[in-house]
Amino acid sequence: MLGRKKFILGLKEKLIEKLLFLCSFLSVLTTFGIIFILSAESIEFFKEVPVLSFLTDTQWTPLFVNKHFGILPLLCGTILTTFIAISVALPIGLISAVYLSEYASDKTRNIIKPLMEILAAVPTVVYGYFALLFITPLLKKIIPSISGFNALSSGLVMGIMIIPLVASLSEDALRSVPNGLREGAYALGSTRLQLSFKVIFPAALSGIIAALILAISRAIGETMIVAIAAGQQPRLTLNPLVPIETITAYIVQVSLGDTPHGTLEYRTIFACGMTLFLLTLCLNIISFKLKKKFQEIYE
Amino acid sequence: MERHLDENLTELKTNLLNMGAMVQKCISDSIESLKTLDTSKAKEVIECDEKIDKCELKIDEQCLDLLVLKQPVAVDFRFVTMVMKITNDLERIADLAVDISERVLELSGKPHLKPLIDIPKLTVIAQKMLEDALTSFINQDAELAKEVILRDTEANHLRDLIQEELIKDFIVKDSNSVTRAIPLLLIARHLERICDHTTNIAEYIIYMVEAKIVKHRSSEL
Amino acid sequence: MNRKALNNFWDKLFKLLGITSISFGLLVLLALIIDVIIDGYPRITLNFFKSFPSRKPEMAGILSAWVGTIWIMVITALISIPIGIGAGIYLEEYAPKNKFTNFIEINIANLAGVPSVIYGLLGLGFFVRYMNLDRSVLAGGLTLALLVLPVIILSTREALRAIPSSIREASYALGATKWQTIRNQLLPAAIGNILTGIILAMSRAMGETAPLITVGALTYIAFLPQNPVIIKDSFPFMGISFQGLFDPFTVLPIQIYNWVSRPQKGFITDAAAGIMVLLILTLIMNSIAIFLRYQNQKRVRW
Amino acid sequence: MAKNILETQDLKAYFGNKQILKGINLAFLSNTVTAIIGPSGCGKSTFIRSINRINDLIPNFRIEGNIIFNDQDIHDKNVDEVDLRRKVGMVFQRPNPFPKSIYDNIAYGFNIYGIKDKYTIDAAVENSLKKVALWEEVKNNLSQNALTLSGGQQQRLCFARALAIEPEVLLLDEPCSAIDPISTAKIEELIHQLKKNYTIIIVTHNMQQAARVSDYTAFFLLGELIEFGKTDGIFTAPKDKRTEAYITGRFG
Repeated sequence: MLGRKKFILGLKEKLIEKLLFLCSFLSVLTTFGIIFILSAESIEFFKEVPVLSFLTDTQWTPLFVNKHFGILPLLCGTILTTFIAISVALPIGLISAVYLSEYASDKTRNIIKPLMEILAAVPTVVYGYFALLFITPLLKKIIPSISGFNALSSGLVMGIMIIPLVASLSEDALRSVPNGLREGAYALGSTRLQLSFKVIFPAALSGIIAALILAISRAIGETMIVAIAAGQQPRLTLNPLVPIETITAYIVQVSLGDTPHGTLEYRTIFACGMTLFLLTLCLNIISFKLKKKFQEIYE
Repeated sequence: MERHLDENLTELKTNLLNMGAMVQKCISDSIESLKTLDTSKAKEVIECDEKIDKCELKIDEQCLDLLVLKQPVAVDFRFVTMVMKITNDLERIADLAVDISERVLELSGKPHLKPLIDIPKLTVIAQKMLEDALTSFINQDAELAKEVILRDTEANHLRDLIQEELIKDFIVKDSNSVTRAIPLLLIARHLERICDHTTNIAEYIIYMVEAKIVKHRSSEL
Repeated sequence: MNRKALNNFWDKLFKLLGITSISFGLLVLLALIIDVIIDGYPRITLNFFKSFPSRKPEMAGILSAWVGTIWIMVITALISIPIGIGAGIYLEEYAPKNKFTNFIEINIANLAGVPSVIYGLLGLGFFVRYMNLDRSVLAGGLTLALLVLPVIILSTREALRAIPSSIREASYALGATKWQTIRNQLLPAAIGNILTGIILAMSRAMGETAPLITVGALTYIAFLPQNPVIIKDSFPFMGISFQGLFDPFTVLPIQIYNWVSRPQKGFITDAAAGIMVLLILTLIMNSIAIFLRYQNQKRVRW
Repeated sequence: MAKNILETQDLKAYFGNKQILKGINLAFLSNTVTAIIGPSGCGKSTFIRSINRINDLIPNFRIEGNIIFNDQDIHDKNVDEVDLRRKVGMVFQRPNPFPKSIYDNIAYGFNIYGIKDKYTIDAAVENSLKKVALWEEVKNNLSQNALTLSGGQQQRLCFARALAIEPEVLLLDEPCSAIDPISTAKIEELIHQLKKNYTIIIVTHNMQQAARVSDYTAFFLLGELIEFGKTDGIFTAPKDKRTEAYITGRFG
């Protein structure tokens, strides 16, 4: 009787373990699903469009009569907005992080961090609205030549959106620097500012770089702000004042239209998706490795 | 590793050896006074006893403090507890030296019954035993301590000889000699008791060093 | 100036810079909220919630959008919460330390960083096309479930990791099995933090736009998915229908996006009003999460 | 008649490639208290944590040799480690009550075994709390969260929790190292009481404690059993120089 009960108990344990394993295995399936779907459609795409022209053609006009399939203009748009976003988010995020970790009292930190989180939680479509209808008109007052859709305002807003990401990840890195280092530096007579920038900051550098890379990856993948406020004109330019189009915005543009399944236009979004996926994957892996390495140092 | 306890133990050891030296001096002084029938020396011995009593109290107090405060274990524990017992026996030895001196005072003013031969011999044995016991304490030398114990039979034998001689040759033959023979008889007894206490000390030292209880089992040595 | 005063000066200056930096983002948030309220406040009426979208801005409402959002959220939650917690438990408590586990871990960290629009493509390729779910609520919910899964897994793991191993040892030492330990000790102790993670994940799912556009949510929809609860005339008077799962849908952020991209001024007002609703919901969910986390931190420490 | 309830035979333990225990042979008499002493890292914790197989939870942990409990090898295929842990209770270094009520902490052992009878559980809660002299202090607040108790009370609760399921052997892994002297005294008293019904193995850093509570003492050094014997013998006249050096504080 007892043996039977034990047998059932053991069986239940094994069953639960298997079930839980399947749950975590689903994440692997998701990744394979993404890779499989993206490559299946991309392979079809590259059967018609040579990889070389995809990478070197300077025009992206798949929806026009005269079709060109050069990813460069989209990539250029993506890089441009990302660059603007990072130029905003990096300094502000880093200074905030140093302030929060080295200067702010616990009380201030407890108030500011949740507010930062809310900043990060605002849906991106709201930021898109804000970029198009608040920032762009504002910019127009300063730079009259700016067009209604432009890389600048969407980049700026995107930067604001990723400030919390940069700030909180960098703060984590700064705070995981052991206290002994702080005490040591103080004992040698450093001021707090010297301590922050000459001791803590370098010690946390790889953690901060990991945060930065993750922020870049986030900016590259950001969709709705650029889809709303940056325009839909693929253009190989570094001028932030004219309409451009990013990879993500293009995917949204095509998805909204009635592009029939199986056409070349339909497949372009998967080729774009593949480009985007590989780009962010590389950045994420680098960031993950850097963070792991950083954590190993201080554990 | 250096321990604070070691300082305490060294101090204890020094105090005990000082006490031992004082006891040794008492014995030799009392015997010296017997040989010369010098009453002032005998009085000195009696006065010295007070100092030795105080010394005993001081060492005992030190040991109790160490036991309660440092809670020594193993070799340290054996050392402290045995020092307590050794002081007890040393004090008894000093008392016996005083007893000898008191006998000398009783004998003073009268010439010796006969030239002293065996009593000095017994004295030498007793003094040597105590000296060796103290040496074995200093060096934590159990072998030397065992020799001390073995020598006790010799002392017993010698005391029996002295007793026999005094009774047969003087007390029985000449009742006038009794007042001079009895103190000598007692002195031999005292000396033999000194040897017994020294034997005890040697036994404590063996336990201290080897953690072996040899008391009341000297046949096993 | 002497050295001390100079140091003090720089210290103060940096402090000012820090406060300015932090306030900058928060001021922008404030500006955003005020801007939206000014633009959208006039449209916040009961009719706005009761009406379908319309060609005329002043007639348009968010009925189909908020109903769609609820559908999507319920499906996403039902799928992602049990699986996410399960995966988190497996990785933290069961997984052997080997290469494969390591691979799963890197994989999840990466999935958390994959742009949401990519999940949309996955949904489009797999759920919509391969599984033939078409542009349905179910396809959208499944897609978002995959999207928030890494967030829930990571917060579950963190919550479990925060429990000292002494609790596990105590339970095992009393003869509990692994699952008994997890169910009776670890999950109750971790549930507060897990819940915080879940609410944040759901808040994110609510605001997601791009993957649902890619999956094919419609931007103009004038009907609701079929109600799952059907009132009947005869006993048991109620029935449950899953037909609604396969109906087309829209959600709040997509409705907002649609209005933002219209040229007419009236739709901007609609968009702002929609944003107000979305923002309030987001704020409520985040506040609950922050409050919960605060409560958990306040609880007695082990 | 006293018998060996527990015995280890050439017990070797490894964490990965590092050998922690190098062949321990020890036998424990029933209804005795055995103290295990030794410097940090000597393997004493590993040793007692091997006895209820709680070390099995640690990855890379490996054991060689036998542990015989009630005439059966605990690594035998027929032995269920969950079952073993019910018979070999354990109290840990830091008090680790579950973040639940006092009552639930003690009832847990019954819940996981499927015993639901409230009368049985109530009786066991009261009984075990009385055994650890905690009953009077908490009887009116049984639904109070255990984490609100003081450290010493928490540890006694952990004792009660372990006792409630009536183990045969009780393993104590430095049970007093994180609590105050008064509570320590109470726990030492408790250990003395418990000896009547249980076999107790206690790991301790506190040699006075080992001397006070135990009947037998084992001295471990670098994964080896250096000396084992009656406690009074070990503390007055240890046979091995290393034991003496350790207990007199001359070590290192």
